Amino acid sequence: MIDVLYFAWVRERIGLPRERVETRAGTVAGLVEELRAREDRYAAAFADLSALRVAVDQELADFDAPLDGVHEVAFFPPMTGG
Amino acid sequence: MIDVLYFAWVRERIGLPRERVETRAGTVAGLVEELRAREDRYAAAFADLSALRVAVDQELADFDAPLDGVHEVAFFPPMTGG
Amino acid sequence: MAIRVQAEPFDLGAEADTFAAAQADAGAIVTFTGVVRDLPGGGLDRMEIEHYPGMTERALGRIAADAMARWDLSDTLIIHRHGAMRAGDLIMMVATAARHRKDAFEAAEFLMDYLKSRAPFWKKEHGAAGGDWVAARDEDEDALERW
Amino acid sequence: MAIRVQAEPFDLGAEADTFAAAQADAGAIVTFTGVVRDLPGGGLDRMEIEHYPGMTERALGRIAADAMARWDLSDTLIIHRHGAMRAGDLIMMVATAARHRKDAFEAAEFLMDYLKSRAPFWKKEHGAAGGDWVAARDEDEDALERW
Repeated sequence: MIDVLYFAWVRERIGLPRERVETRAGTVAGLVEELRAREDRYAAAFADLSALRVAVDQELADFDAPLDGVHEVAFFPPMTGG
Repeated sequence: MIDVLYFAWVRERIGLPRERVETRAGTVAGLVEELRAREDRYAAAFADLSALRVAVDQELADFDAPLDGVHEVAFFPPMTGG
Repeated sequence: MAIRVQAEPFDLGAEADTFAAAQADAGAIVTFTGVVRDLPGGGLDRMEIEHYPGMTERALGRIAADAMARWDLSDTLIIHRHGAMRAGDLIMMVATAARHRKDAFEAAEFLMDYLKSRAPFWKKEHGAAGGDWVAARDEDEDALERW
Repeated sequence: MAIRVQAEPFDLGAEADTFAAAQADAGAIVTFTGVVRDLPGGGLDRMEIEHYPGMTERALGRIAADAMARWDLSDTLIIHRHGAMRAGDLIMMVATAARHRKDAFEAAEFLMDYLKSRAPFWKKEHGAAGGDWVAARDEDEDALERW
């Protein structure tokens, strides 16, 4: 089980800020495929990965990052702080 | 007659902050030659022109600047504000 | 080195004074303050800043530590707000203290460049036509390349 | 655009707050503050700053006007003290306000680079061994070349 978090418009499209996900995926990209297959709102949120960023256990990561031993994965658009 | 001003160690070496000078010099460099010839303290202050800066009527200038119509000439070391 | 992520407003003058007073051997202090701008033509009802609690503090802590390692700094400060703000409100500030001004300036710019593109904050502008997530600017991403 | 040359101390926090509050459409505010550093190993009795009344204001006014012409700024502030100061005292500050941070940062660095080498101030440090005029640093002159 992994905690999956969504921020900004990813959160709005999917309709929730976080959820517990049972996954067999080996990488973030595999997790994205599983989520996309769930419902249209997930497919819409993950339609263009180039518009998304991912953090694995609160560190920025790539979509090919492994999920082995990972507790938390977060998806969000490019940051706009400051 | 020109007002000649001295700042920082130039003022200390010459021993006064300003004076009225009657000059026939056509340029700042000519004025420096006249001052050097006056006394040792002037010669000491103007020994190394590369260590000095000059302002003509409160604008930074070169030593070959003309004195025509000039009211005020100032000599000082490189600035160290900020 | 202090990092604060908070919903509450902060007082620029008081923060600047406190930061400056704590520096023993710094000759140069630089501050940067980000202010909520109105929409073009006006009409900003509010800006909302979302963040990722936990990751935000880690990311800012690492950015500040990187700056301390890279420049000869005596101190750094980062304050960033989240939640709802109005035009003219202060969003965030950074401060740097160093013996020489070059270090203080460069480190402050470095902090801002990384904070803009590597700390998990997202801005949403609410106007008469509804809410819009602020898009990341290419030049903010490009700004990282100089470091 | 304000220029102040004064013997009196100034209040960094109050100045920063007043400057920031006056900006209507600025998203970015940068301040630089110069602080009197002690001598290496301590022992600074006082620093005295001499200046050239009249020329000082002209030089600072021109430097500020150049910055306003060169960057997209909404405002600038320069305060510089003269007279006697002690270690830890604030010597001077500049502030810039702009829509974007790049303009605010660059303009503040430009103001400092020119103020250091083109405004008629001279520092003298008084310690146990007497007074020494601070020598200009080559790197301060070199810093002008980037603009």
